Amino acid sequence: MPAQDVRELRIVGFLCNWCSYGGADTAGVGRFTQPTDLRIIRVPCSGRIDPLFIVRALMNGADGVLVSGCHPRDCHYAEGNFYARRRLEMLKRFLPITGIDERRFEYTWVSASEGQRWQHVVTEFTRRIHELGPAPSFNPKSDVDWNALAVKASQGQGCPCHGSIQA
Amino acid sequence: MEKFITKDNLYRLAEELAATCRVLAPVADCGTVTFRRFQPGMVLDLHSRMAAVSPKAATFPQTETLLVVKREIPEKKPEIIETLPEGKNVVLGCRPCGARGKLIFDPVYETDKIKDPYYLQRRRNTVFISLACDRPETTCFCHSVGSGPADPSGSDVLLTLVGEGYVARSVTPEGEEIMKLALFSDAGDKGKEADAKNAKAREMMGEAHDYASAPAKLLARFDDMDFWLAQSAKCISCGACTYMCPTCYCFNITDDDLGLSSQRIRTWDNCMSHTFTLEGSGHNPRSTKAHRLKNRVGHKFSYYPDLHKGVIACCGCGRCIKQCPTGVDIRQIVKAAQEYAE
Amino acid sequence: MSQLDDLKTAIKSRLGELECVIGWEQGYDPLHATPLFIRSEADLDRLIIGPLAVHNLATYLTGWKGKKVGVVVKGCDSRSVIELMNEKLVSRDDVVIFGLCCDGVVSQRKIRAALPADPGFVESVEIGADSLKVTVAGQAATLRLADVQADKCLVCDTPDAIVSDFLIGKAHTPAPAPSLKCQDEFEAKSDAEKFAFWQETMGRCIRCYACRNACPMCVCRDYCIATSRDPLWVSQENLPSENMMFQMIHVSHLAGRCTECGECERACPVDIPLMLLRRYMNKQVRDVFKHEAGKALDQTPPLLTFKVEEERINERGW
Amino acid sequence: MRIGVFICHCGSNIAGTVDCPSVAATALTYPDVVFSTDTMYACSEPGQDAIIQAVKDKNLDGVVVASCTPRMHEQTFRRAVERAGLNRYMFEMANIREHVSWIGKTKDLNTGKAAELVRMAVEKLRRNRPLVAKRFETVKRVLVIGGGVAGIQAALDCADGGQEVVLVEREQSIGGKMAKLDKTFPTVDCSSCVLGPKMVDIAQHPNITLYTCSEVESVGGYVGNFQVTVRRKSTYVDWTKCTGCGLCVEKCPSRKHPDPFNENLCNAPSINIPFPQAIPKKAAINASSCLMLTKGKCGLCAKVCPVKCIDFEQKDELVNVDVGAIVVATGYDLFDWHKYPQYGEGRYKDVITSMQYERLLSASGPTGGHIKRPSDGKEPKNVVFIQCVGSRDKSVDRPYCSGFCCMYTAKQAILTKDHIPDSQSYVFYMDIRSPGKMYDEFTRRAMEEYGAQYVRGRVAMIYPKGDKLVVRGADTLAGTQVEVPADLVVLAVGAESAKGAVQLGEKLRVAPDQYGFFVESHPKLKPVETNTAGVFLAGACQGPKDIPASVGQGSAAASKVLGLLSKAMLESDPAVSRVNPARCVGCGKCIQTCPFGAIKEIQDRFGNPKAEVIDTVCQGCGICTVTCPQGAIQLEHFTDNQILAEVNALCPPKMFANFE
Repeated sequence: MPAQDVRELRIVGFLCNWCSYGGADTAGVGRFTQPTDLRIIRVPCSGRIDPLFIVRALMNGADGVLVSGCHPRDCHYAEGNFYARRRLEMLKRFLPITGIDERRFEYTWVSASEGQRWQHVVTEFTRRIHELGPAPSFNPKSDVDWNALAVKASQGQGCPCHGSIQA
Repeated sequence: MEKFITKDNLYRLAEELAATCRVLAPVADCGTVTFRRFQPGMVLDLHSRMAAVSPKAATFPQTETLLVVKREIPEKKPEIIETLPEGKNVVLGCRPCGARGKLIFDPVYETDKIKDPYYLQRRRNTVFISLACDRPETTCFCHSVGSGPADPSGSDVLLTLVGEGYVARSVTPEGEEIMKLALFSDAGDKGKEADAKNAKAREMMGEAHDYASAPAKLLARFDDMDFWLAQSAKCISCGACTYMCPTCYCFNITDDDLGLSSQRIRTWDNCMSHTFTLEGSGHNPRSTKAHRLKNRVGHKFSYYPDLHKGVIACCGCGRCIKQCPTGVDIRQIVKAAQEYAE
Repeated sequence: MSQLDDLKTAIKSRLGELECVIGWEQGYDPLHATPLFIRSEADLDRLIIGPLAVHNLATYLTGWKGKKVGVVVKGCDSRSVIELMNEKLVSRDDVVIFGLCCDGVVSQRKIRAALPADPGFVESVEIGADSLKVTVAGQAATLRLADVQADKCLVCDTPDAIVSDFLIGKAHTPAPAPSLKCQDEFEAKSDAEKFAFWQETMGRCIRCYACRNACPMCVCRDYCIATSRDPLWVSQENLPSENMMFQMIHVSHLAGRCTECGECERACPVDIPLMLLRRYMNKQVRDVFKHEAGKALDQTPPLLTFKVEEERINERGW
Repeated sequence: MRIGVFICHCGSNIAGTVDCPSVAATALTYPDVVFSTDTMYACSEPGQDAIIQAVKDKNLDGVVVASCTPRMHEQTFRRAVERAGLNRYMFEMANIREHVSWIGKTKDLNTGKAAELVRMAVEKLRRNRPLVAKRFETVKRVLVIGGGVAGIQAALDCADGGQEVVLVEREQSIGGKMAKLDKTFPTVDCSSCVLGPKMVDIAQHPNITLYTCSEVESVGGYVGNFQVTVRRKSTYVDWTKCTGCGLCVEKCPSRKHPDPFNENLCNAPSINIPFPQAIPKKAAINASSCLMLTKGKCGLCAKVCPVKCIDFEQKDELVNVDVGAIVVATGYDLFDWHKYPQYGEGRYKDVITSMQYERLLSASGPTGGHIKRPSDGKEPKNVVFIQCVGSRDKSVDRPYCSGFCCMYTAKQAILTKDHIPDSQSYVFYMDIRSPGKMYDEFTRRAMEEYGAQYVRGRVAMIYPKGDKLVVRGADTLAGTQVEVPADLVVLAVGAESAKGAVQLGEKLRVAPDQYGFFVESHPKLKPVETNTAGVFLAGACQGPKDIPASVGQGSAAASKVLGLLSKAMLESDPAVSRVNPARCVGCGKCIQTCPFGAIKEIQDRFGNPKAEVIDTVCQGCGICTVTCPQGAIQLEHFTDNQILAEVNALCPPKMFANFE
């Protein structure tokens, strides 16, 4: 896997305890080799995953966030992933306006028995993130970066709504 | 000292100062005017209007890291690094009211007992080159709080626009230092023109309102919640007024625990917010916006003056009125209290 | 009788039974209106309506919970009232709605851009049928209302109050523009440009929470997770990332609830174009759930429910 | 806080690709970690003792173990820290085996990852708080759904164990599929002779209440305290009076509707007792064919009934029962073979199912035990059996093996020879699946002693020729086409999930798999448990099973129930949602989204609406926590702060001292 040959990137995973976390275990038991970038946070249900956790991770500089839950209809709590599906879909569709590449966030469904599928998901997502490369930091790293932005702004660039006002 | 500096030279002055210090100057920024750290190439907006945000960030930044804690191994004590502000700052092109704001801070941050090292260091290392106003905005009332459109107090250099340049007058030795630069030329008789301009601006402001009775009258309304409910009806208890205010000096201290390291930061606080007086028990002595507005107005026009030789804790810049999403007008509230028929 | 007179008559007829009626009056200068809380008929004289009456007064309703009040609403504002009712945050029985047929309101920003000098120096304003005569710093300027209308009015399809006890004025047949130029332009930008834009504007944000508190749907107010220590979502540090984090909290909590009244953007003291985010989220909600908050009574916000089969969400294949 | 960290080698399972000592060393630099070590097998007895010892020596108040998946050993270690005197929730686990050592190739990357997973666990643990389980009483009563052999076994075992049992059966009599069988393999003993006595026991057992012609209407509550509503469908006969004399059955003039018990091979009277050994032995009226109920005239049964128990006005009755546990034994149904064009889709009378054949063989069946083919009542000489009809066939979405068809086909071939000595049986099969005691020997006897001809291949088509049916198929061993003239064709139809299983699953919150069979908690270690506490599975509702397996599971489920109800009090998982009334604005959004109705609205002392969680009902999914905009309702052990702490541990927020 090319992902392993280069520097690791920061990929955060949110997995529901009953299906996907078990699926990741199954993949482990099956010794299905995967890139190591992903770090998994275990939650009881995909319905517990607040889209804002994902935003928080991205704001903190995560290069990718992967969410996985039970397949729709298979939720241990009957309805959790139905709510999750709506919340996560909204977040994914919203990201573009912020300038954060929506491909850095993905959500999927993996059952406890789908070890191979999990291996596939992790491998594919990790490859994708490595193609995208490290995520830009939302906080400009240095004064220099700040200044460049500020100068641009002072010249009235960037903002569509108020652009006219600078004139 | 009185000198003259052309508009172009003022920009050069900014460039020159920026080489050695942090220069804050008003910048038209996507529809608003804010103080930004000056960079060569930056377009300044000195005249169109008063900056939306006050220049107080120069001496009292919204966020200030007080100390950083680094942890190596548990046996070794965590290392605590105090982070005192470094470097010199210049505020260029603020209005006299903005520069004057810090005069309200001083008696609070430097007393016989308490001296705030962070504030004092910034205060010491910051020079205000302010620009006299040539006409008042509808929300201006500096003349009613013991100041005026060309009030030098609080500034180090006061500029007055005359023709294609400014008449510069030094107010402090620090200001005088700067004015020694070659960019300043002899003012000739432009001084008179400047005086005339400033006089005209003052005249345009009309008669000043007399706040002399405010402290007592506000105190008299202290327990009159109906009064404050009515006054605060339209307030949405956000922080626009306090954060824009050049004289609001309240702060909050929080720790950001990041596990392996952590920081203690001081940030602007906002007395209009529920959390301002929220106690650990969950009890809140100022549970409603009426309580909070009472405190804000009372503090500026009654409690502070009582503590500090009658000085009103307001510089009359009018930002709290102009920037209020619902147009709460502090002048009206104080007036209502003053004119309240017992 | 004029629309204003009709409104006054309507309010008179109900004022007796109400704690107060929330309307508008002239503010600190001729160009700015401010909310008016009518408690007696005497207050009625100060009541104004028209292009300067911008505030969405629905914002105050939750603050009067348990008391019976009246509120004057434009079409857009009425959507907020409806959404509040749909979420059982306000009871229909507690509110008397004085609905207006609205001809649109101004954007103070556009006025500022159009005037020869800053509106801070305004001296007088004359409101004509379709124009605004403003004298500022000694110079008079006539602005076409159409040119300085708030963005929301350009795309407004509900100029007349949707739900009301009194509907005042003559009904419109709205002809909204399909979309806003500024929105389309911004969405067309590259990720890098948008990212840089938000970095810069969020660097300007002072987190005064005016956007939040002006929002009629932000009902947490004092208990917003952006200002709490437990849970601790956002650092108090005024960093772009933290400021953006707060905006993301606002957007995600409004997903499917935002009535696009534009108060957040109007309230922002440093003119951050927050509606870019709101409109975009609302578009996604429309596309996926065919839902528009506050357009009808008895709707459930889409994120508070689900369908076993989601027509417009494709299952995540890999 | 004082945290101890234990990095498990798991022999070489982890240590093979993770540098455990260095992970332990790194952990020492983490906040609040005062002790850190690596250990060979943390879960072993010495391993656990070491943890307990460390807690005491270093007076730790929290423990992190980095080893295998928490799904394996979280409970083990929680008990260990409890033995050490800590609260069981002051423990966190980092999964460095399944999620690290077993999937990552490079040792240094694995080691780094392991260290970070430990870091996350530490940060979460720092925000854990002791949680104490709520104890609550249980109803000492069991509901068994389904009166087939599995349900019967479960009911009897529970009743013998001293628990009250409510047995609900959809049909008029208990007995299920087994009651229809003639003989059973591999012993070829009489089915009703072995089942009959058990059925009688059900009827007579003092602890068992039997509701037949009944279905579960709704299920509420939670383990130990389920509220169940049972719908008793009207039989138009007052069973408290009916003696089962059968007079009405003899006299009933309306005999036009097919008899389901006899697989529709013959008709049944409109008032009927399905079979002689029926339990309860009571008559019931078929409303759809009864002349009185359809046309309003007749009523003969009412006239002849000696005890006057006929009641044409009778209505359905809803019965509420509180139970502490539920056993689901709803069995299976037979595949509808008409989906196959090659078998004539029902055009040929003499193509029948294996279950119909059982009835033909049965002495209590329509033919009194004499094999007569449906078309002309002739005794068949050539009988062709076709296996895997609706088994192991993706094309009809039945890819699974039904398990018992091979065996009952062999049995039926043997019985055919017994009934008609000069007959010849042919069996088309794919493979012979005969694991189990005496099973393979049994199929061999069918071939060797009873001369059944086994043809390995699928049947392509069946077509009529004279009064015979020609079965054309492939003989894949001989590699030839074969055509067998048959007097009777018997289809070994496979099993599929019982009708209504999915709907019942929804009521019980037990997920069915894609074929409608209920999913067990763990395929190996929890075969009769479900993911819903207090609900257990028995028999073919979990997947096709033969009689011994079903009976075995019936007993297994019963033992689980007895174990559960033997506890005086049950403990609820304390990791449930909690409302902070100070933050709650009473908007009710959480109430709206809770799938379990576990949140109710209350009023605080000022009369403000607030949300409140019912601990014992809350299942701990956390949907409410995400729904609540104020974060006023937090799922214990998975609070916002805890998850955020994990996020921040992975991606530390940038600290950037800004001036502007």
